[in-house]
Amino acid sequence: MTRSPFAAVIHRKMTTMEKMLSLIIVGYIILVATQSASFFSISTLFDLIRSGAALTIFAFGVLIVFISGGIDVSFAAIGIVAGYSAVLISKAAGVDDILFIIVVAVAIGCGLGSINALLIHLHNLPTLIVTLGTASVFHGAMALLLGMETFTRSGVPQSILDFGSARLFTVGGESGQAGLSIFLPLVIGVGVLTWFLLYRTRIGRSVYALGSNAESASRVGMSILKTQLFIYMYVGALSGLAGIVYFSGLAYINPAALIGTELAVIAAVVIGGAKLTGGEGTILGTVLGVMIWQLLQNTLIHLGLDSSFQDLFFGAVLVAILGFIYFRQRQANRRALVFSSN
Amino acid sequence: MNRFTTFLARDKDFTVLAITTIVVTFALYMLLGQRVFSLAGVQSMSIQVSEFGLLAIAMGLAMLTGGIDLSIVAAAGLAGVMASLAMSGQIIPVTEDNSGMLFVLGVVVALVTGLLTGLLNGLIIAKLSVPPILATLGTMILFTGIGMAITTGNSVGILVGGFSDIAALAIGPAPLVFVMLIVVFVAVGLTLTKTRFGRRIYLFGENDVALRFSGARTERTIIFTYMLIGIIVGLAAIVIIARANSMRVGFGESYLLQTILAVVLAGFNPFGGKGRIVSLGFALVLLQTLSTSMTAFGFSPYAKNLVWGLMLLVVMVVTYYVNRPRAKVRRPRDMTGGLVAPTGTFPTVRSKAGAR
Amino acid sequence: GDGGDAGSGDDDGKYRIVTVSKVEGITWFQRMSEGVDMFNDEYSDEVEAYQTGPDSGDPAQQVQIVEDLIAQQVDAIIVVPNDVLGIAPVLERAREAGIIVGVTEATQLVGTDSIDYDVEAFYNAEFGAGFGQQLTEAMNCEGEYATSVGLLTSESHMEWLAAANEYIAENCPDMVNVSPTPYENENDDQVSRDLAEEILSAYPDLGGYLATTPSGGSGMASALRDKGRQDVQVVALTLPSVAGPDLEEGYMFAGQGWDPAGWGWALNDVALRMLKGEDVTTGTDLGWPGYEEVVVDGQLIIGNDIQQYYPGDFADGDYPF
Amino acid sequence: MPETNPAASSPLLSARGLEISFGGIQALRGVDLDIAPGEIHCLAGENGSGKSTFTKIVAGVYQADAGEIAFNGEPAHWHHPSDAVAAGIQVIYQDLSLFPHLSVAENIAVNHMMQDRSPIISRKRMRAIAKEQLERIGLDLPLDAPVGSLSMANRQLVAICRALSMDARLLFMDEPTTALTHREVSRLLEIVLDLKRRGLSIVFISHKLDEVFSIADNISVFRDGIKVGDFAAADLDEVSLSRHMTGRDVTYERYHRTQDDDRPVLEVKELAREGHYTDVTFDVRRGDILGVIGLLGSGRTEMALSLFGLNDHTGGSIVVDGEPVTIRAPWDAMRHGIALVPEDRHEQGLFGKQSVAVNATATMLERILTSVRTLSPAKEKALAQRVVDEMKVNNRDIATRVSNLSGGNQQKVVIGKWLFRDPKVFILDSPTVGIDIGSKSEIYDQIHRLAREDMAVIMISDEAEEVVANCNRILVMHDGRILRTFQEEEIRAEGFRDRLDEIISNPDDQDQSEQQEVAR
Ligand SMILES: Nc1ncnc2c1ncn2[C@@H]1O[C@H](COP(=O)(O)OP(=O)(O)OP(=O)(O)O)[C@@H](O)[C@H]1O
Ligand SMILES: Nc1ncnc2c1ncn2[C@@H]1O[C@H](COP(=O)(O)OP(=O)(O)OP(=O)(O)O)[C@@H](O)[C@H]1O
Ligand SMILES: [Mg+2]
Ligand SMILES: [Mg+2]
Repeated sequence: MTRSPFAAVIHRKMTTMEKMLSLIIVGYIILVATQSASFFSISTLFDLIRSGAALTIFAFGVLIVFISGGIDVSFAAIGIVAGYSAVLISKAAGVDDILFIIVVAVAIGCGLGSINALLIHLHNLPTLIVTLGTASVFHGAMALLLGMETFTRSGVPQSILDFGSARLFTVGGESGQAGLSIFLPLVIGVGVLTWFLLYRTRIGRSVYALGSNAESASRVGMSILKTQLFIYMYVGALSGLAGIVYFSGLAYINPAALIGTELAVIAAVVIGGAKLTGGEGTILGTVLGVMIWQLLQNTLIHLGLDSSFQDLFFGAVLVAILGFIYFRQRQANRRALVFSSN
Repeated sequence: MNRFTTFLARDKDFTVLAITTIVVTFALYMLLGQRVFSLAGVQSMSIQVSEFGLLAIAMGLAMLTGGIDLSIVAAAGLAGVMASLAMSGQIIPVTEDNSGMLFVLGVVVALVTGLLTGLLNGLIIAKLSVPPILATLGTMILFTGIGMAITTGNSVGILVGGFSDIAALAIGPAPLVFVMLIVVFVAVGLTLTKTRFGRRIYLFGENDVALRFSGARTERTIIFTYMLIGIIVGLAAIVIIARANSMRVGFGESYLLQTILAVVLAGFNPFGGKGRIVSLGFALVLLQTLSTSMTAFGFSPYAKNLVWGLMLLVVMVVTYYVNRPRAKVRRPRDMTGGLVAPTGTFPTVRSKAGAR
Repeated sequence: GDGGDAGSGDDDGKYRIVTVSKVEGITWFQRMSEGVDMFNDEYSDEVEAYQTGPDSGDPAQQVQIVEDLIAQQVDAIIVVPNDVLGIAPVLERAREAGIIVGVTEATQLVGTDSIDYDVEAFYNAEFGAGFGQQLTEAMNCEGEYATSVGLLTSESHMEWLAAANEYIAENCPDMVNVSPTPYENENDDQVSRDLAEEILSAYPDLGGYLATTPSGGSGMASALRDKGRQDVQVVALTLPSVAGPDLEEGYMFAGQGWDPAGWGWALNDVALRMLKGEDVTTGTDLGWPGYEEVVVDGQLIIGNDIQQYYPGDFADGDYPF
Repeated sequence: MPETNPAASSPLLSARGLEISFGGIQALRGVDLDIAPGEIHCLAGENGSGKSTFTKIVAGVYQADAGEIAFNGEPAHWHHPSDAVAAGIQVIYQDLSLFPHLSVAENIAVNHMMQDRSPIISRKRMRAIAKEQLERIGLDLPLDAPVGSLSMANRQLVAICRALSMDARLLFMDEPTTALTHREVSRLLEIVLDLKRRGLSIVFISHKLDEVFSIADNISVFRDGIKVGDFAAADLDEVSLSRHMTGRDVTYERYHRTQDDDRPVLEVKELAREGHYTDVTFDVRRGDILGVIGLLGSGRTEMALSLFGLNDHTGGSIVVDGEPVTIRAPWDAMRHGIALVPEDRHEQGLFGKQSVAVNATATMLERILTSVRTLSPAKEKALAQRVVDEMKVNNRDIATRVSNLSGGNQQKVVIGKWLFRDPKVFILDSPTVGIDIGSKSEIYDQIHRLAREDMAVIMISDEAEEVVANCNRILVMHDGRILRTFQEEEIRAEGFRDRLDEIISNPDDQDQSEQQEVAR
């Protein structure tokens, strides 16, 4: 192998969208830094990394579904159901081991994902409708079967607490120590794995092919069922993992969490350049999309905004950024004689 | 009658939904009887379905164009806040004499605010080409933010006496707000089927490029659609503030996902061009009876979600089997379940390399 | 209140009393439902009492549920409103339908036609001042502090906070509130945690933090634990099981709260008394600690269940709830 | 009937009694067909006669309702297209079946990727395969460019490369030349003959009869889902083949302008659009049919779109009936009496899931209003019926979904929806691509009639034959400029068609010779 996957990722030219997002991110960071001296710190960086971990893992899953031409709104429910069940199983079995918990969560996520895939494929149903339905069903079934007991720090398995507080290294600073969470290599690992699957494996290319032209995919002999199973099981697995990461990061297990945050993840992925029409979307773009979202969400205090103005600011900036990005794209489309609206 | 049966046979999606609604309602009636389906019970359901139903129509309109409007609830919130402010005595003192005038003002403010929110959405979507899901997500946060900035989160109470009568009045046995919903249903239904504008909404949803090549003002169509959505949202805001006699940012948030659920349950294609207002009526009835019955059973809200989700899946799967050709499956399946462009079309991603 | 005809609308002659929580499935209201269940068990031959509620803190859903309950002609409805003004009209309609209506955290409705009674675990001002007292104690009467509430729209949170700020301003004028408008933690664990981290980074000199939600307090405690800092004193509304470890490990200075189970019990108890036509007067014992001698002022029924939690209270890891 | 014995040796493919229906439409009725090893077998027939359907059954895309297929002497039961691929059948589908978002290399090598069965893909190998195939047909394309960014012609060539990349024994080519120009077509036909020499069997489908006759060994004719006969190519000529296909004699009338009002309806002066075309000047009069021909990428579509308000020009002016006009949007164009039938029928012309009636009236909604300005179903029906009658759309039921019509009839609907707006200038961009000879001649007749009724027509086309037969003036465009202009006398000259083909195929030579002319 002459080029490592890393090299390939980095050497690739950035897409226009990625360039624009990077610019916006840099610009925004500079803006915030001029407003708040304490913003530009290693501790802020590490905090953002840790708190964005689960979101990023979810986003990778959502990206794959988008590339395949679908929409998934069940990932949050799957993440919670898989994560919560895994914790209960670990408690019941008395196995307090993070690997065990993750494996169980991933397995359950895969299982739930396969239900999505089968419903979608066997009945030829729109993915939005299926996942909208299964999200309620999965979460509702969990509430009925397993209950909705929350576990506060005192009830959280020790291994989850340890996982959440594990640090690669810690640097001391004036405002306390800042530790780089073990989530970072995990997220990078998931990103590289996702990248590898998408770009270097047959099944990954089938995902693009499916989103690009489903009929053609079938004609060249790709198995649509297998591809759909791969997509939704992988998304399920990532969701299960993200569920555990989420619980670990907070050291608090709440089976009502995350539900309702789907739109944020979807927005981050779409901002990152994925198209609802399928076939398009990159890992880097997704990461940038998540970063923008995280930054906008977590810098309002630094900007010194009164909290009753936070949504106003957030909404206005978001609309402005979107308008800027898409208006430029519209003009480029016009020059290239692309007539479709969005 | 004959025409009716051929209609049912042709629109199988509608038939499945209608039959499901009737069967489920009947089954619940057998189980719960007068406890839920008394006159008072049905009136109560019809009141409840009103504000939610208006929002669902708005969502349905967005989906017909192939878009989605995530800002409807936030926009209704903003319209409600503005209208409530007008009638709160905080800006114009409420007196005996001017309360009639303020009543009218409140209604106008709600409708105009709704209209403006729709206009903004329409402009961002049509003139800046921001995908509707992102545009309306942005404005959802923005509208909430404006409401928040104005009220700092406080409830705005309405001092104009009689405004809440809107929610209490009835025409015969039918609550006024429900009659209002029916009127909007009919009006939107007629607009969609009987006017050029409605025709263009469907055509845009099906193929916006072909519509542009037919010489239609596609951007205007989109802007007008979102403005219509805005007006309906304004009406929803009136219903909401009449029922609550006040308004607060965040009121009705949970309606958002529910409206999407109702609209797709009604067989609307999330990618545009397909969906019937009549079906939406049935979907609303189905969801409302289920929801009310769940409360009667004393089930947890999660059970309600479970049942709603199951209902959606069941209706969709049954529809699939009913629509499936009797012979072997052969129609080139829409492998991703209708989520990719129709087969045979070939998205153009022309770049410099291709164009020249 | 008007007792109505005993056990109406129910086949087995029991009173149906339904408690509507702010949101189902979170610790606080799970504990409340335990109280309701205990009440139901205690009076199982007279009442059928249960708790329900929306799956999110959306006031509209509560209105819908109350609408349904009115149509089903239950005997009493108890609501912990998400939006006090917004739910008032539907409660009024419930009363018009002969249903006993009880609320809590809704003192604005006292004296209106919307309710029969309002049970409060304490005087809000007193409770809020308790926070102020804890924070001043924690910060030795000096330094910067920040505050957060669930939502700016949560009236009781804003009331407590106002009282706390007033207490602080009066007793320790040197303390500086860096967030005159409190931050919102949305009652969400992740938001609370992110908020805490951002506050810590934006205000390096912060000395104290007051949160009116359990998640707000534990979010800050987690952030502090993560950074190995104990220089920020956290005071929060909380439950023993949530705050216990944070208190013991020194990431939280003190907490305040009340027992939601007792809340649920007391609310139901008053409903039953009213249904049976019994009077609730100052000094009545509602049968739960903190409500042994309630103070009645018109529709307002006030208990005394302010609980303060300090390190050492739960050293053995045994939490009452 | 001069039935020929298809092959002395046992056939490579033999189909017996194939039947299939879609909903109510019986697309194939009892089709028997044999393909001999090493032959080029052409399928001919009108739009919707079942050629592609036959192809798809053999390729495993559809399962026949009845009938059998034997491949290489063994019964073939394909459940999935991959079964057919594995057996050695390759298809260039009519819709190309490419992946617009995947790269050129991947699109070409995708079959190999599927066959390798290795879960990990080798990009190196993919690029090597793609490169080899591109070189083979003498094409230089960026391997990493997404196919969606290519021109239609290049896409078609990529699809061809993909099919050629496999060692197939039987190759189906379903209208592989629709987007190709003369030069590329000749190259392709050479390759086809070469493949035949190497022992491949090829089934070639085209509506361009000259292509068919230049390579076919045998020709099978389909009509309405029935195979009406197998013929040796040598026994047929264009006239007799057309008769077999359509059941009548198809003739293309030449168009002659008869009007004597020579004032231009539309004058285009030095029109330019940066990066698209420059210095385009011409005019059309009532009754003109102006042919615009050139290689792909010559700027014709871009220019047409400018006249229709969808590609803002950056220089020059447009004059209608002597008045300078501003056209910034389609409705401006329409207001000035300009109509456009777009290049891409499916994407730009049709609402596939809607009825014929809805499609036919989409441009004229104001014509079907009641007195209270609501849509009148009765008027809609009447107007749509008029369009259908006028355009001679085969399917008379205006409630049919337009996607269920054959290509020719779809195109008639697209043209028809402008008819009753009475445009002054009617621009038709490649109006007969993929359309059968019968429908073609009907469409030509319509165009002639419109021109005779004083419309000015601009017809963009890739086919010299088409413009020569239908146009009384011709522009040759190349690289965004007008290369040559021909008037009626020149067009009617002997051998003009070949001359035109020559110019189009070697426009750059033309450039030089012209410059030389100027220099002299
Ligand atoms: N998937 C399908 N669903 C419904 N009808 C179909 C389908 N595919 C083909 N048909 C119909 O079957 C008939 C035969 O179509 P087919 O595509 O085989 O014609 P063709 O000879 O290839 O025509 P063309 O020259 O236009 O390509 C037509 O009437 C067509 O409308
Ligand atoms: N993708 C595109 N490429 C080229 N031109 C386009 C494209 N999309 C729109 N146009 C053209 O750009 C111009 C502006 O379009 P638009 O529909 O906004 O016009 P408008 O004057 O704003 O109409 P309205 O009055 O409906 O708002 C029109 O000529 C339109 O056809
Ligand atoms: Mg416009
Ligand atoms: Mg064909």
